[in-house]
Amino acid sequence: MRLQIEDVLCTFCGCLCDDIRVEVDGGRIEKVRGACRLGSSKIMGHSRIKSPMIRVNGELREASYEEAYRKAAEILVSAKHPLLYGWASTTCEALKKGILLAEEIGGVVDTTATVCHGPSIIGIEEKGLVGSTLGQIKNRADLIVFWGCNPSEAHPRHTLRYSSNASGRFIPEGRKDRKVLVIDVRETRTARNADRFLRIQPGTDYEMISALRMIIGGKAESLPEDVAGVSRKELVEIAEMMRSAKFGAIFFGLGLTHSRGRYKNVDNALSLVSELNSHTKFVIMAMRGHYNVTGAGQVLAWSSGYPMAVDYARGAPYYNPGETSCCDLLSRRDVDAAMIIASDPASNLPRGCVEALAEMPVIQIDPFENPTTFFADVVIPSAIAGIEAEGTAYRMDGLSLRLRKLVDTEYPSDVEILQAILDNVRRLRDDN
Amino acid sequence: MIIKGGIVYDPANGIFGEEMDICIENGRIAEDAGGEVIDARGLLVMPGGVDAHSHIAGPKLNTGRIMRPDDSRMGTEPRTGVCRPSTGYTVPNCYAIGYRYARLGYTTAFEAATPIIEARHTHEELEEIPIVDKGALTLFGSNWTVMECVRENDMEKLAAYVAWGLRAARGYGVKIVNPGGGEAWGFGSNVKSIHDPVPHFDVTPAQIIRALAEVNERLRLPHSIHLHFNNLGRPGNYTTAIETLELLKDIKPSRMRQVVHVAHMQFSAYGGTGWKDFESKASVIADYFNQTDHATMDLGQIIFGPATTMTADAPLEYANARIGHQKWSNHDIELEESSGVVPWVYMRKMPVNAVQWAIGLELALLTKDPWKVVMTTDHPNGGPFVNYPEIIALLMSREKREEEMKTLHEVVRSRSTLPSIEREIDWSEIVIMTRAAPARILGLEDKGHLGIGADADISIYNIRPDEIDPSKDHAKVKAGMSRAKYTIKGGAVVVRDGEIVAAPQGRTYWVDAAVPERDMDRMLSSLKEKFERYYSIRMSNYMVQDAYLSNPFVVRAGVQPLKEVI
Amino acid sequence: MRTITIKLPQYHGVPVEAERISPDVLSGLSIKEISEIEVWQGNRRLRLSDIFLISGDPDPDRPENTRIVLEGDLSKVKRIGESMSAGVVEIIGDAGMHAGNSMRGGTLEIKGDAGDWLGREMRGGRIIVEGNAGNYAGAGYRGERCGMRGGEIIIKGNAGAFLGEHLCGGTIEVMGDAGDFPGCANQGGTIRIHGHAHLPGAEMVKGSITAGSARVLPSFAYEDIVELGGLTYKKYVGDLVENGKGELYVASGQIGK
Amino acid sequence: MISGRTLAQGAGCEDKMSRLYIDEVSCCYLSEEDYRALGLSDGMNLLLTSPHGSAVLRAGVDKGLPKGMVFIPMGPWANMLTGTDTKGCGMPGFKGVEVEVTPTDEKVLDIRELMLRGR
Repeated sequence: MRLQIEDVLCTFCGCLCDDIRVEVDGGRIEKVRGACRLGSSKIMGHSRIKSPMIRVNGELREASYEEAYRKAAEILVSAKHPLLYGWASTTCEALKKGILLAEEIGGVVDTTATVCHGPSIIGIEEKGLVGSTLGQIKNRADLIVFWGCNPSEAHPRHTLRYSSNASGRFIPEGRKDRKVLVIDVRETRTARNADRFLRIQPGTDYEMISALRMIIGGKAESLPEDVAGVSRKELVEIAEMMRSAKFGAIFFGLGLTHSRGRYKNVDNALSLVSELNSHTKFVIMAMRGHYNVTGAGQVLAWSSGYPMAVDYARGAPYYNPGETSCCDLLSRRDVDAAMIIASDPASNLPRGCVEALAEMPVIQIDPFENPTTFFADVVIPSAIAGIEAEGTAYRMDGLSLRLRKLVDTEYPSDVEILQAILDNVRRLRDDN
Repeated sequence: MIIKGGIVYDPANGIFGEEMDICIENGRIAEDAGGEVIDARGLLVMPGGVDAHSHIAGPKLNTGRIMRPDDSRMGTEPRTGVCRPSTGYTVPNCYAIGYRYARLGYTTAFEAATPIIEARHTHEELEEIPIVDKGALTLFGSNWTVMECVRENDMEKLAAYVAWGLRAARGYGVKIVNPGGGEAWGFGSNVKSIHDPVPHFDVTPAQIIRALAEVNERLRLPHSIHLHFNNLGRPGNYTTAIETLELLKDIKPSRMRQVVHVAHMQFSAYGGTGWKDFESKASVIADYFNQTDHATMDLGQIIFGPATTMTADAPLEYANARIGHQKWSNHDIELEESSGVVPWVYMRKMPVNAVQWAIGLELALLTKDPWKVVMTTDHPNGGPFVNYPEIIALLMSREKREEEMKTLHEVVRSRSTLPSIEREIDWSEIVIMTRAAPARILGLEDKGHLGIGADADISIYNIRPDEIDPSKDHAKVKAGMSRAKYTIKGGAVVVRDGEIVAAPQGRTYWVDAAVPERDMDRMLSSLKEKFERYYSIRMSNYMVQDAYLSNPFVVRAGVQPLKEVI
Repeated sequence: MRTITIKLPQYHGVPVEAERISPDVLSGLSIKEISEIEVWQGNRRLRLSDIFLISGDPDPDRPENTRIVLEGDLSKVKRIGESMSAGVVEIIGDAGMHAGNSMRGGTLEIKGDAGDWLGREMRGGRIIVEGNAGNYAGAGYRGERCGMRGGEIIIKGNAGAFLGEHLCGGTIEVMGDAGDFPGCANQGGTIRIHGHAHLPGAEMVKGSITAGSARVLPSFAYEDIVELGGLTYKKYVGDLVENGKGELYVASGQIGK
Repeated sequence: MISGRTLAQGAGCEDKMSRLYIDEVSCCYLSEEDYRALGLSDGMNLLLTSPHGSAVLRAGVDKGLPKGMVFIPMGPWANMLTGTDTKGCGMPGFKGVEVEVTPTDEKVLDIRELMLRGR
């Protein structure tokens, strides 16, 4: 029987589009309508890890779920400082279980945010965040600024649903009623569709933002003629574009967080936006990557007080990115085991971290094989959240939405897997 | 379970400090009972505390936590066999909120402001708060649909929307914050008086407030409208307060309760033309409450030291951030609200803060009827709720107030009437202000008292009311109220000797109000268009699902069964 | 003076947290009692002697008369000398993160390199590092408005990024280079960097920074050439984005280059 | 060198063992000017060396790039070149890594060979 499911959530990027139509036939997804290339590729699915596996004499061998849970629990219980990493591509419910597990075993919970918008969060700790929901921008913003981000490739439906090309109450004509400014080091697809593109030198974002703050603050005359290769005149024009908007919105990406300056770039941008509010209305938002990286931060914050990189080793949460964050913990060999869930650090972290993963026991929970599987000692295949399991996810603007279950599966959900590992951990503890 | 020999205060049932036994059966107060006996001989016994206005869950709480790791590192407690770890002082994590309320002897706390579209998040956090019963008020004051119904003077449609909104948010009551201001803030402005039209919507705050009050009564909701005034936090705003209250005088309540509950009155009892001549107008406000019967208030008492201000009054937070050179978070919520979060420190030697401190106490002491005044700090705006024992001690002891005033800026003496107030609140009045009144104001029939059939939510303190004089022994009062000897929640002991011994899941209250089907249909067809054109999510993904309330308690209201939607 | 020697044999495990290694805690204890103080290795609670070899003068004394000598590679031992108010802690080797956290007095000497967060939220006393220091030396905790408020940190090698972030008082001297953003959001205090600094004094409102060379933010205003200790410096004032009155002295450098 | 997301990288990133993903993330994009200056043509490979490591990638053109900058879609190849220093804030330097680029006859490793190289 063919079944059409409306208003499905797309579990790819932080846009968390909730208007996808999916056709299901005989328990299989046959067609995806309305999603972008990234989303439909994910929802349509592909080959899965077939069975749990445990590494024996260097080779992964098939095992039962019970064996895999027990082995995972043994690894975690014997570790002095285990890392529980990932969480951005699964449900909030899974992370809740994960936090309970971390409390129980005295581990570190870190999310992919620390190598993504972690610096943005540290910036927010310095300045706060002047933001809004995406619908507010859709209805009101007559200036959209993309700074160090490329939604055309990373968030393909963003412009249509929420930003430059969307229409809204006070912006009835959509793109015609808005100006789009792109600031980047390279001319991306997004830049080619902008009204104005400002190319800057790599690593000079901070200075650009300081210069714009000077102009907005009425101190343009104190600026040098040239700021890191951009003329003062051009910067004055850009600042004027911002100040004369009725409602401006800056979306920023990893161009700010990955480059020199790290969180200080974001920190400065947050101040720029805060100050623009003395003249007009302005908001700013991080273009979050994984569909639930925002939710992972939310769950951790209400559970521990901190949004990422939380160390439970001593029973109470301790937080300090740079010390308790994944990349640092691995490269310094400060952890002695890792449980990786719904992410692929082997592909996404610098080589030095991957080498550390290779040296320690690794548990992988994921629906799909990926390069992290090469280093895993226990592999536990899971149901795909948002397709085979329900749960909660948070969009990049902090809106929480409920993921639907579209098809049945034989695979256990991340929540069930984590509960089973937790049960095994408790059993091992009781035995000792 | 039987609690034996306590000195019981249950003013709702006319019991003012009598030695008596209390029996508990199946989580409720009963005529008689067997089982465990708790020896409370000579100890102060009262219903569990009820917080009618506190910010304990939702996006703005997490915004506060995320922007304040400096706060989260305060008050850290590792996990125990019973408790999960606690962190934070002004913005505690969810677990700490539950444990700390329970330690104070509180068993119920209501979150004061949630936008409908973000209610799912609020419930996710409420679910994580252990022990206490809870609920969340729903924001309606800058909502496009509300303003359009008001403009069209279509009260039937507005009632349908409010009923639907409460259901969508699994909300408990109608919260109005700086009505119209949240929309104006969408383009960076604000409304300046209750008669200042909201840009693009052609309605005034006065019209919004009055219409929502009328609809609130039409729907016979358990709680009245819950109002955060326009111009809150600004010098001279007491006139806005009185003008707004006058607006609602002739509305007939549909239940035995007030027509309007005023949130954190302290922040709206300001005189002066600016911060330089800032002064208390608490006595004028208290006089107004003494002469009328349609309104109740909670204090919003400030506590010296760190706070985190968080409110749907976004323009106010912008102003706070500028005045205090503080970090500032703002969050505009499409079609519904705006909001902000700003860290704060109240300082004893700061003239404005000293006067603010006095205003809260003046309001409590000058308002004659304790049933009209609920004790709050508007947690964490005026300071964290863990300081309630400090306020209790201040209200009960003039000597303590005098001692405190000596440490404050001297303007506290010239710009408030506090130094001349002799009144010392007694235990019965404290129980009313922290239990009986908030329960009655919220319309929680089984809470705030110890009559047969009431929820067995009880607090027992290591205070012997027959032996101590709160006026002199205020330090003992504060210490005793800070760590309940026992807190009993739904018949189970959750705190013993100030320590958490059990952490059961509390209930979440929400109101399901019925409206005529034709009104609902009419409202939904226009709402659907809003989703098609303006919202950034689909209507079918909007409503909070049942999965987010593991232990719901539904209060029915309205006129006829609500048509099942979605 | 009482000397207590704590040796760390070869160590490769997860980091050890040893905030109790401080004259304030150890001075009044016998060697046996010192052996039994609690340290944490990841999630394991251990006695000091489970990891370290302890020897030294047996008789308890006052903190100001106590010298703790740590030997070995202590780069994985965190929080040494936390909150110390008096006495001497000498680390013959590298020190782990957070050495001298919230220090109030006394002297902390590190003969090797120091990890990140050296002297975080320091209030007083003196820290001398013979080698390099990591990131955030003399800074504050995340989200706090104030870092170091008093005392002195001397780094003979290079310093990492975010040196003296949110500095509110005290002095930091770096003989080599500093990493990115030294002295950002300063509200007071003094930083002297003999080598190069990248974007010093961002958002500073008060205090002073001296650098051998620097890339200077466009939001600093050049004032004049001044002479300090026999050398000439360009004097800038900023950070103007915060209407700051901080002073930045650069021996040679230019705006935006 | 800067690394970042591309459509093809994104579409493949839930299927890391697919040709689509691997082909995309093992490609190094240069400006037209640099591409020509190095005498590159279709199917030629580049050896990239940074202070942190080296890798062989296929060469491609991105017209949006300025001279002197290369772009590699985020993934295992780009990460062979990035360092682990996070400057104390958790984030390694994925963008702005200095690399040396030379044409090479060496072939691009398959993903397993790349990941397990030296093990």
